[in-house]
Amino acid sequence: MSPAATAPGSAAPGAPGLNDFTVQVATPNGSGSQSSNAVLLRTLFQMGIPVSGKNLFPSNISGLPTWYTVRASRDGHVARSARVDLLVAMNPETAAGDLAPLAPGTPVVHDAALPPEGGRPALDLYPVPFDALVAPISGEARLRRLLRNMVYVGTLARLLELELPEVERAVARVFAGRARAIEQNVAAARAGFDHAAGFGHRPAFGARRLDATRGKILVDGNTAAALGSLFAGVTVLAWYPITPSSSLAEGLIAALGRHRRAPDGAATYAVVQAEDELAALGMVLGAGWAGARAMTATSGPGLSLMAELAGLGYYAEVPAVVWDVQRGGPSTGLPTRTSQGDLLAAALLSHGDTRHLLLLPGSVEECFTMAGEAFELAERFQTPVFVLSDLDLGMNTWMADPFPYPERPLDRGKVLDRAELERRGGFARYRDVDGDGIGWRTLPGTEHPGAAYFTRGSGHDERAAYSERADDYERNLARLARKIDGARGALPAPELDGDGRAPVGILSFGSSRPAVAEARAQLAAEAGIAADALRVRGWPLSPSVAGWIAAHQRVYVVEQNRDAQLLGLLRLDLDPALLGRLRPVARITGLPLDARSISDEIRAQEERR
Amino acid sequence: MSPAATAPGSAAPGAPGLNDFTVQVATPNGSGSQSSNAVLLRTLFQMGIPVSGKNLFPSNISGLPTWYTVRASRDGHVARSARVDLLVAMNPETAAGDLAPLAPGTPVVHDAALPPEGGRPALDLYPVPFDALVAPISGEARLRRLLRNMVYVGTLARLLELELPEVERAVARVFAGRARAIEQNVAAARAGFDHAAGFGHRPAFGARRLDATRGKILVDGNTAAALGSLFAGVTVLAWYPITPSSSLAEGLIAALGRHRRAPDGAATYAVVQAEDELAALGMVLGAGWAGARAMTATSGPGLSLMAELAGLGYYAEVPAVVWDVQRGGPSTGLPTRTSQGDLLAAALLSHGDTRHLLLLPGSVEECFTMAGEAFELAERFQTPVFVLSDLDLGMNTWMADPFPYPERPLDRGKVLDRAELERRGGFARYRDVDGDGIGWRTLPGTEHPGAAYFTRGSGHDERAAYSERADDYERNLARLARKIDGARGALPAPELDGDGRAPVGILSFGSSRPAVAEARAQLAAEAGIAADALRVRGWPLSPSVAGWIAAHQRVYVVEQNRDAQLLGLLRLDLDPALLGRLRPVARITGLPLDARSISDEIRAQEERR
Amino acid sequence: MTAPAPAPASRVNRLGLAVLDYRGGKTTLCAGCGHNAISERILEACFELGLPPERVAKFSGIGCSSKTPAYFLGRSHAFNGVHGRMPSIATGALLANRTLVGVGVSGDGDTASIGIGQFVHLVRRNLPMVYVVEDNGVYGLTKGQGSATADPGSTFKSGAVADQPAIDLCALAIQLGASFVARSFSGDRRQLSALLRAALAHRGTAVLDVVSPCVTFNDHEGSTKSYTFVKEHDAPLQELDFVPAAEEIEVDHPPGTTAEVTLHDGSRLRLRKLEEGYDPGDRARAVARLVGGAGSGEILTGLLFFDPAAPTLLDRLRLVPEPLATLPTERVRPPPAALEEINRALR
Amino acid sequence: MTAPAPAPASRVNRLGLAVLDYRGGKTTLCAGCGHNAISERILEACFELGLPPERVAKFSGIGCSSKTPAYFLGRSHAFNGVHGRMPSIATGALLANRTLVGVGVSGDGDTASIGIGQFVHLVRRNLPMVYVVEDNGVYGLTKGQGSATADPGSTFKSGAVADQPAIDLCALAIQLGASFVARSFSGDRRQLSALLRAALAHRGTAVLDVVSPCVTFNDHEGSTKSYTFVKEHDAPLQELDFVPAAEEIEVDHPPGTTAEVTLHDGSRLRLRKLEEGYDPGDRARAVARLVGGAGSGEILTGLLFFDPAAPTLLDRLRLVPEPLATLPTERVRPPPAALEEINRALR
Ligand SMILES: Cc1ncc(C[n+]2csc(CCOP(=O)(O)OP(=O)(O)O)c2C)c(N)n1
Ligand SMILES: Cc1ncc(C[n+]2csc(CCOP(=O)(O)OP(=O)(O)O)c2C)c(N)n1
Ligand code: SF4
Ligand code: SF4
Ligand SMILES: [Mg+2]
Ligand SMILES: [Mg+2]
Repeated sequence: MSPAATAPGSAAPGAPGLNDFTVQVATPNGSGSQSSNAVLLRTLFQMGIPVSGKNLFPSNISGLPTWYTVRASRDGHVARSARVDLLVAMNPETAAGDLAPLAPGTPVVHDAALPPEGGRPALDLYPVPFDALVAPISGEARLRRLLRNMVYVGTLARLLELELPEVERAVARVFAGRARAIEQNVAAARAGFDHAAGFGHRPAFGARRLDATRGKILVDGNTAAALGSLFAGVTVLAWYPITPSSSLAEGLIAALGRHRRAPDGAATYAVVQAEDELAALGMVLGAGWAGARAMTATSGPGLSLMAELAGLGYYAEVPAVVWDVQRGGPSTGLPTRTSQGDLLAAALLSHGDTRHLLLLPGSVEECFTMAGEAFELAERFQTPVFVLSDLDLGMNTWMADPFPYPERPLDRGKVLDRAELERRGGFARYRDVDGDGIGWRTLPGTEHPGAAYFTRGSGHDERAAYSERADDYERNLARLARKIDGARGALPAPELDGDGRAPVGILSFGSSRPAVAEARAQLAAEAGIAADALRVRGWPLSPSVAGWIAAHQRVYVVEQNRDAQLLGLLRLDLDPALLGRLRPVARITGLPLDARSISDEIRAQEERR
Repeated sequence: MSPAATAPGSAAPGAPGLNDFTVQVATPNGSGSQSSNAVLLRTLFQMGIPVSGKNLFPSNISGLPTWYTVRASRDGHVARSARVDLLVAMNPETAAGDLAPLAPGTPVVHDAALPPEGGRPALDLYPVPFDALVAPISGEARLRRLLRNMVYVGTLARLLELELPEVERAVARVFAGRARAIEQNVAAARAGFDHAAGFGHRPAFGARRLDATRGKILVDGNTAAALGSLFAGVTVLAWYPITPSSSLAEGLIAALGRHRRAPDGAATYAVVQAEDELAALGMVLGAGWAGARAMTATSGPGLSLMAELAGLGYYAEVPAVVWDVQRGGPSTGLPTRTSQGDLLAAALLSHGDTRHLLLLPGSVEECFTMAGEAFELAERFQTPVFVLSDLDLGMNTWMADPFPYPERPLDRGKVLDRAELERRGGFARYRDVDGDGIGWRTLPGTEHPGAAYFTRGSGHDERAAYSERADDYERNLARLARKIDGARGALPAPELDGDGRAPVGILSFGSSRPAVAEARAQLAAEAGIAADALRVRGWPLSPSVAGWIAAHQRVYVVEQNRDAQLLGLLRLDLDPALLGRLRPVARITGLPLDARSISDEIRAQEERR
Repeated sequence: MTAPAPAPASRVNRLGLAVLDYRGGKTTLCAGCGHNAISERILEACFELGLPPERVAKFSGIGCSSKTPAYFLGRSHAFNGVHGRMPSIATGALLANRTLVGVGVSGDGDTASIGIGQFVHLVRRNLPMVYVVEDNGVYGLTKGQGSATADPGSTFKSGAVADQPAIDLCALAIQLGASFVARSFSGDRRQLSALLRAALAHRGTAVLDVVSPCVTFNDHEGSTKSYTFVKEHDAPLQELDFVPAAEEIEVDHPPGTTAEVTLHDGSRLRLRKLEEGYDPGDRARAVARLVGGAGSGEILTGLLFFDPAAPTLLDRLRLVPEPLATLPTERVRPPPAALEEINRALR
Repeated sequence: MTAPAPAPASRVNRLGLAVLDYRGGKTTLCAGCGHNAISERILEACFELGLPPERVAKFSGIGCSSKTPAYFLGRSHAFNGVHGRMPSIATGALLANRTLVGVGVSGDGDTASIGIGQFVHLVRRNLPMVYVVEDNGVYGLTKGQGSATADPGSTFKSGAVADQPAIDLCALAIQLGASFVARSFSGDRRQLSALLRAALAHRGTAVLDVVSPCVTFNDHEGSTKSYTFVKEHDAPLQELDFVPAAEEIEVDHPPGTTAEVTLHDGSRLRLRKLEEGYDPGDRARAVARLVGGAGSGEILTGLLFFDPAAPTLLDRLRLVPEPLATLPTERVRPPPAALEEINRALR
């Protein structure tokens, strides 16, 4: 079995070259290859070469097949590459399938004790006696099993001309502070490196120091989101574990513990592991109502469970931030695979005429910044905001610019305190005094006899009193629609690429970003097709989207789901006259999107015209 | 306060006439006017005059204002009429508001002890000394309070020339079997009738026997749905009470108790009042999986709570029938008001790429027949089917044709029994052997060693084995899409009206049906606008919808929600070239749709062109 | 005697507020509904304790019971959530602002059916708040379906007979580690008042299961939640007096039969034992007494269990004393140096 | 001695089936996970009892534990639902076909957190099925977060310490009216086998809370759910022998210390009492014993409570004996005359 199975682009054209190759490591889950792969990634990064790492792991704790892909790209392409230029075959169970799709001559590092079976087109084999090499390093069997993985890092260092000192520096980073582990892992890497000296030949591609990662950091989107939330002043986190969102919550808990406790241990935040996702969102709504910056993180099944309370948040107008780190659906689906399948569900979450604000980060940088924007929007528009990340963005390791310190103080939205209430002589919670559909609110505990109002998910009038009157009901619903519509301009504007003059446009969102960028390069280089790109970063749509579509004859809407959900949102929103230009490029395999599947599809469609 | 408040059409044109008038009765909730209004409705019905009754009740058990509207229409229009041609003002709390919108000269029956306040344009007042009239009938205060309501029925009989013997027959029907109650209520009606003899004049309109209700029945949609389910052989009902769906479940429980228990009490059905809606749908899925015809009934908040399990049903391919009797949303919304606000939520219910089959009944007859169709479709397509009724359809009283006995035996879909398994030598649960995307299933308990399969909401291959492979995943999702798409032709075809040649079309669904029919008549008669009509009865859309839209230049999409959700589904589904023709006529006030608001809006738009 | 005398509208409490300042909107419940009496007791208790109404936050789910926060304490903020999810909403709000006094009102349907999961976990967390269940054994607002607290054998208006074991919310709470559990009756003004005031003074979740007859759907002969039945089968464990922190009164009961429990703010609840040997400090025996008594028809009321020392959620989280909600930017956003260090570590 | 001897692959049961006919797919759990042992015990119990595998229906939620039905009884249908909702799915299926033998497997997260509401109501309904909780005090599949059954004071791998009262699912079930409640340990082959066989023979919900160490996330020093801790603190209430309906064996225990409970199908569970005075027929005392023992560290195992006479959901519904699922049209569709009468009444 290969992770890609019949995934798009597995017979991808192009050949590896200097600082342009993809290494795939196949291991059983839980065998400890995570650290080795991190070292591999870091080594390239430290050599100044753009890298990305994709971890394909099973929904299982130990034993099932796992693949890790390290891509080096002198051009800075960080999307998944469907090509495998070098395989490290550590998992006998998947070896046959891992080898099957390889092009003839592909270098394969494998356990000398388990030579790949015959019948395969000639591969470039590099047998390594892993057990023999780690035997001298440790007497402990469990440890030796882990160290085997560091051996292949050393072997690769030799084969791909990675700088050994950088490997050692990377080991020191990854095992920071654990001197004995550093020593043993360095020894293992050296053993692999030394053993590889005996091969007599090496692959036709490899690495050489560049200067393309200076000042950058390596981080995953969930950590970025956690840090963004920390610096946005989150005060309440209520969550329920679910892959692939757990590391967002756990990263935030760690960061809060480090940065938001006084020396005496007193915390300026509260974290609750709730009993389920309904409770998690209930807590967030309660906290948001009482004035806290409150958030939760979940994935598809949890999002579905939040449907009823999401509608309450919308209708009762309570700020809340919900991160949905998407995974393969429907239902439990593929819990450890990526997807963009929750877009429609999130935008419309709940019965009745409910609409939500969405933020759609496309990079780890945006995971950081949008964490802050989410709170600002939620409090400004007094409504739940859903941030749709995904497993690829959230759990894989990406190069990024360092996180910028937020410039502005927190904007807490329209909150009346005691003095202001005094001045105004009272207020009506749901009255549109400013023409933007957003009423003023008070926080419980405000010491003014006129501060209180009654919050409810049932019909109410401007003064928050219970009402079943048709006119109150209709007026309120219309105001809510106006309020949400008014957010179009406040949400982050689309990211544009290209000079805007190409006849073809590519419209996408979220983690499709790097694959779209690379696909554009492929289209230009291989087929002479110039394509502009627009990446939507929020919902409801920015007013600028329509104009951009109108300026392009054919717009390919790229997304990682089956039902072309972004195209669906565009259809719901745009002037029908524009819709004829839109063409779906929607596909979901569970694997992070690769450029080839996009460029192939667009090229085919363009050529069919 | 008036129920309509600023509802559409409150200043509606047109005057009442013979067999064409609307009586509104304003009472406090819980005061027992239900039976009187039923007698009033029945009396007209028995006189052969088309009628409809709309109950506007509060979300409260007793005391808050309630309005009941009885409409007589010689032309057979049964939508809510926004006109009030005669008011029975029994509720002092709302009297001022009830009187305010009345046209000068409108007849008002009121308590002689509570004359309407001055300053009003001259109304045609009919004071009735209710307390004095009921005093001789009963010594019991509580009973006398109830009997007051029957007095106004008698008064109306005189004023509107209803036949007193029919009133008495109606009383006998409504209080069937309770001789003393019949006697006292007849006495009360007579007292009101006799008192009215003294008025000396009567309104300019009234009733005269017709022959337009022969063979018809009077029933509400929830009862019809319950009976339809009974005759469709439902075996498991799991439910959780929620207005306005409770009477569907309770009606079914009563019917099952009467018709599906052996003389020894043994039941061929199981009913469970679940602990919540998640459990209700869980039970339905478990039962459907094990081969039962299982259903639940709920409303918006319950629908939202079912989101996660709905996705499980879709992905694991389990038959289930969910009735959503819609009420005003979002959130708790207006629990006792009608709406068509759950359309998008139901069609897309759950995260990931989930799509559901919808049935959209537009009459009580269809509530009966679609109850059966829902089971057939659920079992044939092995998927949850959502039937979207609403409060107006479900809880109000409608004239209908008698229910037809189902002709065909139950079709249980593709189920392999032991013998067939033997013959086939096994099966693969999710293999598309017939080209329709629908696999064969087995039921637990099938005595064959190859019968078992493993049902799960996570990734699986054709043999139902756990799989995370990209190819298995993509193939399975594609088959599911094909399967649901294949239902287009199997769902009930749209209902068409008109000769198909008009330039204008009106597209609608569900309980908008009578209002659309009446609006077409108004447009033709008052503005010379001929309009064809199409009523969608299922989702995904029938293939015929596109052609019909293409044949009309302007298509008004009429629906009872804020966000034009049917229009949204059309936008998601149709060729964009057709979408420019569609114009929303979407409005939600919580009141049943009236024709005037449609015809006014369409006329205005047509005239603006 | 400290049970509140019907407070004359003119009397003022230690804040100088009159009862009127604690009133809410006009009730829309049925006349005679037990829930209305409970609303009165709650507002009286807040008045008597001299709680600033602006410091109280009211929470509820969905049901007739859950509507009641609109009918008391009009000067307090309220969050009427969705069915069965009041506990989580209250938890969030009270974490956001720990200085609030949380008063939750729920029904037996709202708590024991759809909401049982959140109830269980709220109690385990011991979040400081008062949680009143207005328990009538039926779903009032949806017109009389049976609830999970209906006693087996009790008949519904439809004629159906409850046939499953009833959930005893008090026994459940005690077993789950609750710190304050009491049962009362909407019609027992004195007992309910004392318990409510003690509950408001308690630091931890105070569960009050108050039998509150539904006059419209469950007040008939054959129901074990009717006024008549409850009056006849009420078995109070203690006679209760609430003694505010400031007051001191003479002990006038014979020694040995009277116990006192001291609440967080120094106020005390004085218990004159009516059942020999019942000790509201013994968790295991309290549960056993309730479970053992199930089915006897007797309705044990009073303070069933009390543990003033149980750590609360606030203790465990070690929150700063100020409301999290309104901490200024500089207390919730770490300084630039912190981010620089983080960025460095990711380099 | 009727505890199963390791069944040789060749042995056949009364149906002529071998153990192999009761096996499932290869486990994908961690080597050494307690859940694997429980899978073995379940399939052995079904084999020993001679249950036709096609009559068994397996149910589970989500978690490592909930994956296990794929690893035993490959010839039985299975429904692996969503997180925490196994009880409702099982309820529906077993109502649709009452002739099935329902075996549910859940985890402590699946049951005590997200699923506690459905657990509570399943137990109240007393739906005939076996409900096994594979209880490891953590969320295994999501990598070691604490669950609601973690004992206060127990440490997690992260170093965090559980600090809320643990939910004792057995005490909870007994208090809620359960009819068969037992606790065991994945490593106690003999006890677990006897209990599983008795549970399968019981008519009603049989709750088995089986402590089942998670070797990856909760088997360290400091955890009260580690193999070492459980072995050291296991306090069995009885020594158990399961006696199949057909068999008759000599009583070889001194009188007075041995009791027998008879199960629905005539089989018996023989209890040799190890704790003086513990009576699994006394609901109130059983709860008190568990609640009183909480925090002592001791893990009480064995048959905690048993009431063979409690009416089940099937009794209450008075279902026909045949599966509802496959009744023919004429038994589920009333005749035309019935509809005519209905139409007439609406005229
Ligand atoms: C999700 C959801 N399901 C169902 C309902 C309908 N509903 C409203 S109140 C109620 C029951 C209330 O019973 P209880 O909590 O006992 O309150 P009571 O009216 O008896 O005071 C139900 C089922 C709802 N509002 N939301
Ligand atoms: C609605 C939902 N929320 C969260 C999850 C993620 N999840 C999967 S398994 C699990 C916990 C399982 O713990 P437990 O039941 O104790 O089983 P164990 O793995 O320990 O055997 C969680 C939270 C999910 N699948 N669905
Ligand atoms: S229906 Fe019952 S619970 Fe509801 S207000 Fe009336 S008496 Fe109270
Ligand atoms: S993680 Fe724990 S519970 Fe899951 S399989 Fe491994 S040992 Fe078992
Ligand atoms: Mg109730
Ligand atoms: Mg667990």
